[in-house]
Amino acid sequence: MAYIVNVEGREFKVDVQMKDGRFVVSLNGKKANVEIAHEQGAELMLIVNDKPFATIVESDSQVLVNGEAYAVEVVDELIEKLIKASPDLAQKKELAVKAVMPGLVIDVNVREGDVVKSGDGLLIIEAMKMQNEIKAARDGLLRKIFIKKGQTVNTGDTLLIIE
Amino acid sequence: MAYIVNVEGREFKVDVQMKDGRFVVSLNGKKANVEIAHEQGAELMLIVNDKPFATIVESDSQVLVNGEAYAVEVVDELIEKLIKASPDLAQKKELAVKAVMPGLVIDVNVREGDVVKSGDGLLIIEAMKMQNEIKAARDGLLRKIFIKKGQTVNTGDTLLIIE
Amino acid sequence: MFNKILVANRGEIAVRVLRACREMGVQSVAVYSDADRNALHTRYADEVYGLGGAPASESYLRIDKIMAVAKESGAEAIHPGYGFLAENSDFARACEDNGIVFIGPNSRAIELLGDKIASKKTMRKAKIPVIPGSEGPVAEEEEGRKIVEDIGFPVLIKAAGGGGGKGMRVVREQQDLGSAMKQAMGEANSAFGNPTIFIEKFLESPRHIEFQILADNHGNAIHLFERECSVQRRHQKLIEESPSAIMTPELRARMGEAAVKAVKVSKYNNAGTVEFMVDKDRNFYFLEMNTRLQVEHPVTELITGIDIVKEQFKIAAGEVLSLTQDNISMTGAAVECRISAEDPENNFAPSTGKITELIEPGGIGVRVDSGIYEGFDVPIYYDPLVAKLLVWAPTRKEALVRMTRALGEYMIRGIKTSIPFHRLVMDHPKFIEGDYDTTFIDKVLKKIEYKKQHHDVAAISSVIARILSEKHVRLPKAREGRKTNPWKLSGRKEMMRRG
Amino acid sequence: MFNKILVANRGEIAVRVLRACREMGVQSVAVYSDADRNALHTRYADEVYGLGGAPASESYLRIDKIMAVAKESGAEAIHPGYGFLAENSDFARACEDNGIVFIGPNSRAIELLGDKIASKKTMRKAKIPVIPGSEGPVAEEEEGRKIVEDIGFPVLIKAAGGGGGKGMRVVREQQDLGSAMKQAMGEANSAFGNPTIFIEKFLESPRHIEFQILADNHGNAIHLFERECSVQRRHQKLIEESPSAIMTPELRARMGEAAVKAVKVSKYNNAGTVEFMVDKDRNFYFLEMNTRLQVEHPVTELITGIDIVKEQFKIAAGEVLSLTQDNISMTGAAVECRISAEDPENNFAPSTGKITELIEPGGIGVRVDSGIYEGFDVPIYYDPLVAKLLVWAPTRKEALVRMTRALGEYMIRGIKTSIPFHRLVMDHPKFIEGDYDTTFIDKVLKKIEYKKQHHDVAAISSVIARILSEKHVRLPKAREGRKTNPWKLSGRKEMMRRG
Repeated sequence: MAYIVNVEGREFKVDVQMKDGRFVVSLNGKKANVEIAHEQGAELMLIVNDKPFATIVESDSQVLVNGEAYAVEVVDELIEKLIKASPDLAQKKELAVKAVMPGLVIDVNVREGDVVKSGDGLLIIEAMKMQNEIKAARDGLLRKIFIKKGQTVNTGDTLLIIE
Repeated sequence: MAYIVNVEGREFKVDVQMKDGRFVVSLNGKKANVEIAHEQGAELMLIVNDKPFATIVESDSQVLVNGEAYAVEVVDELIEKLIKASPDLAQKKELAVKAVMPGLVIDVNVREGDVVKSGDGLLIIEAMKMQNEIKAARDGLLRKIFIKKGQTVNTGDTLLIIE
Repeated sequence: MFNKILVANRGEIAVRVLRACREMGVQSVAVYSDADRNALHTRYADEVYGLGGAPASESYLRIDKIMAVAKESGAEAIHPGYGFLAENSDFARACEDNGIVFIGPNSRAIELLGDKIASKKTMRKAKIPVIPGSEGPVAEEEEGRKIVEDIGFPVLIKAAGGGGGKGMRVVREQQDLGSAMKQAMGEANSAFGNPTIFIEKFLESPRHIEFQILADNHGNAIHLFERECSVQRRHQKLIEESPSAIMTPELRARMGEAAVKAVKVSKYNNAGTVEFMVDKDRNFYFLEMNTRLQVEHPVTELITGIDIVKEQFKIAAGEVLSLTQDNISMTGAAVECRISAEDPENNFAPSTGKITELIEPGGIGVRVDSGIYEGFDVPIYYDPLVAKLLVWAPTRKEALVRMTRALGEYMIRGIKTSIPFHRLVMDHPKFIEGDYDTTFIDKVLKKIEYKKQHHDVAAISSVIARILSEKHVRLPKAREGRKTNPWKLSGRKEMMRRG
Repeated sequence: MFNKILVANRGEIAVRVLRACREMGVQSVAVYSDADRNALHTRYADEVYGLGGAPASESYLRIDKIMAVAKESGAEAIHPGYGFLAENSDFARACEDNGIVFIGPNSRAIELLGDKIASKKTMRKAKIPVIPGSEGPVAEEEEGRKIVEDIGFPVLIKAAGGGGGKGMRVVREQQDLGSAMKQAMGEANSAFGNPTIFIEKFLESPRHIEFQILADNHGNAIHLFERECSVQRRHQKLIEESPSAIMTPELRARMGEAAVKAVKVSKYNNAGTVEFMVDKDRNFYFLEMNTRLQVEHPVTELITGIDIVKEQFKIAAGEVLSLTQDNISMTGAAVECRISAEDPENNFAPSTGKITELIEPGGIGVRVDSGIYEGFDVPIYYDPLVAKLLVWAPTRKEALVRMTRALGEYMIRGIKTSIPFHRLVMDHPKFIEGDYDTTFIDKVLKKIEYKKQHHDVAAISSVIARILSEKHVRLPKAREGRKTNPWKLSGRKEMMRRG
């Protein structure tokens, strides 16, 4: 099966075939010599062309290679083609802004119904004696705010939704 | 509920009561100030009379306290009384000798039907360039031998049974 | 020596002091907040007492609670670590009043050195160079002009009533002085209700160099050479080293002498650090004195072999310093990287949570002082420093490559840390040359961007992971001695050789 | 310097050498057996090549396979570590023949020093003291008697044809000599088909003291002082330290001189170790020369600050030794404990399996050289040594308490290790006094029994664990800032205060 992988803006076509009980990998059309030395949980120790790499697939969207984090997006080649044919499908309708760390909400600068631009400061969360401003990742309408000033939030809590 | 705990030959009576959402522990009749600072998997971090102890309950029969291994045996006080009343019940009928490490069976010194005495050498297993003799832990009749010379065994494999 | 010491701190520094207790055969008492029930220092002590509350204001900053634990546990002395109550003269006095030895300086010295005006006066009187400028608050423009005439441009104007950059201005030319003072006074007045200002010489691109000192209760004081701490971000040190790349034996002797004099004129005792600013011409100026054990004290331990915490214990117990200036020496080079729970790519935003994997570096010349372990939940309430990585090597050059090697081995998963930032600095030509000052991060390093080179491996790994999970493909258990390996994938070797 | 080095070993020593590669900016190549696909050294190298087979005889001992990898990878030099092929002159010669630099001595020196008779002759000729005795195999009783007349009782009789204790006898009195020789010859004949014997002076309770040496390819040789390795079990070293407690500057000078002479007369190059036996009167005798990097080389690195592996690289690359006997010195005291996967309570039986938890010690003066990580499966095929724990301190006394502290921090779960054994030794009065020799374990320590004192806590813990699991009681999640803690159990504090 062929996949299109976007790794921090660079696109790779990865084709992995099962053949005689082996994986045969090709990367952008060229064959790669890949060995799985170890697999345990999220850890995948690969030997790629005789070089060892400790990779950890932390989630669908993040892979660590030798401790370095890479943002990844994997799609089937087929789906990619469909998306390219009808780009509307690919656009996400809403963006849920989530807390990336636990902390105390110090200030909320916006109200439901506000129109925000990418980069606008939305709210301030404090942790470890430092204040951290959460900014809008894209333009949109602020549909819903779930938190208020003085509240404690945990990692993963949805803070607000931009439409 | 009260338990009798045998820890490497020393006997403790441990009584743990739930009271108003707390544990109340008494040890050999004296109250102990016990706090559970943390619980994760087998790890139980206790603060006993203001002293911290990292304990790990590795199995029903082994507890680590600050890294030191203790062989333990826990029985309900009630069961203990029953056992004392009819000691036959407590006697184990057969002893399965298991491999405590993986290795190669170098030699088997006994045959099925042999009568062995506690301390008799039964077989030799090699690992890490060292040979290790497995001895009989008690007297008995060798009912069954599951392995043979030249075979590789894994930890936990039953090697033979003494009746 | 004491029988029992209470450590009134948390994290790596609490563990550091508890280790010294073990090595000195002293019973140790730890205190912990509700957020630290399972912290490393709580596990390490002989006795532990809860302080309640998670925020420091309800726990580690509560003098009353800590004194109560000291009495209950029978501790004879308290080590405050750094931060929290370490430079609080009320705490030192509370110890003194309760007959408990405070392992640090006497409360009067803490008070004097905590007062910027009074300490500067003391140093000036003792002929220790201080940054030229006003001796006290300036209320009148005319007074300000006179001072500037004396010290020359550029100058720094600061509000006397408070900090935080409010009312702060750098003035480089005569024509801007009047308006700058006026504006600063106005800002200071509205921010702090106090229009007075300080004026001092502005040092362009200074280096931050400090001297570790030890002083016993019998009037003996020595210095343990310098540490360079110029890699700073918002006045927070990130990397420290010794020796400083710009140091000469002659300058070291003069600065060391000034440091020891600063100790003596302030009637200081126990361990402390005299901080200096050094300008491009290697003029040095007293900046302040840190009246406690520093985060970066292990740098000095590595080049001198002296255990500073043990020396603190001995001094506090009334022993006479066994070290003299002549019988100590420095060997090789040491570097420290502060490992903090912050995301350097995201403006050093705090990053808390559970440590899901931890592999610490090891081998020759590596020292790790850590306050975390695998499975520990880094709390949101305290300082982001979670560990310190140090290296020693015969030369600075070797120390830097060793640090790079050690940083490469350090794996902390579950939170973001400053490790990638440190790798970037160790790789920077200016840092390698030793040609850096306190403006290094803002002016030289600028944007923190990491060179990544394994995008291809990330792509392959994510696809293989997806196949393994989606298709429910299971890897066959590797059998020993098998000749052919089903996962050895065919292909050309020339490709992708970039690692 | 080389561009690429192949490390023909596994475990902690492979990691040690790979670390040196990183610090020298040299590309590294690792090889791994089928049992080591996931070993630490396999993860650490820049390039890795499988050797197949799990047993060493099918992998790490296969000269042909390793030479093939060297050629395929383009490695210019091979570091053999210790064990496996490190002292195999055929391997050194294979490298020489293939134009690959062997990072170790020349093959002729390995051959000479591997031959006990030839090397003893060489040393004797150079007036280096050797244990008095027969110069070659003894076939006749009469010849034996003459030798014993020369050297005096007690004597040791060994079979010339092989080892393993067969035919070995200690004779203390004249009247026993004849029958002992007869029996020994008989045993030797039936065991090895060779009735000849060696006779040498038997040293009562000798100490094992060795000197680290470095020799370049240009005739320069120095020693890096001694290591005492008398804590041995079945001739396996378990603990090493430097300096030796019995060393004097005068004795050190004489032994060091002998060690350097041994190097020169054997035309030795690269790093090596000259082993001596030292008797109660501080007479020393050449025992043998180890023609490789030793397990315990970090002890010397800690007291001298010299990176021995880097020196090996430089020597092998043809550089002239930059160190001279006069510009090196020793500072403080260092101790090493070998952490092996063995159960000391069970006669040091091997203990393999998965490392389920690993916490390594850290902080001041601690060095860990490890070949394992959490989750690694320790294979059954190789040496049980999994890591080395070292400490440095200004004095031996401080080093020993530091080692006790570090051993207390070291947590390896999943396998049994020698850690409890080391704690016992560090606590032993005779060891603390430095009053020990090679008979320490058998005659002084005897039975290995650990003082345990937390039976009560084990009892409480096992009951609480049972209740939590059986009753499906779940601990409530601790809420921050909660005042009362439902798990704080009431009770008297006086009880059970023994920890």
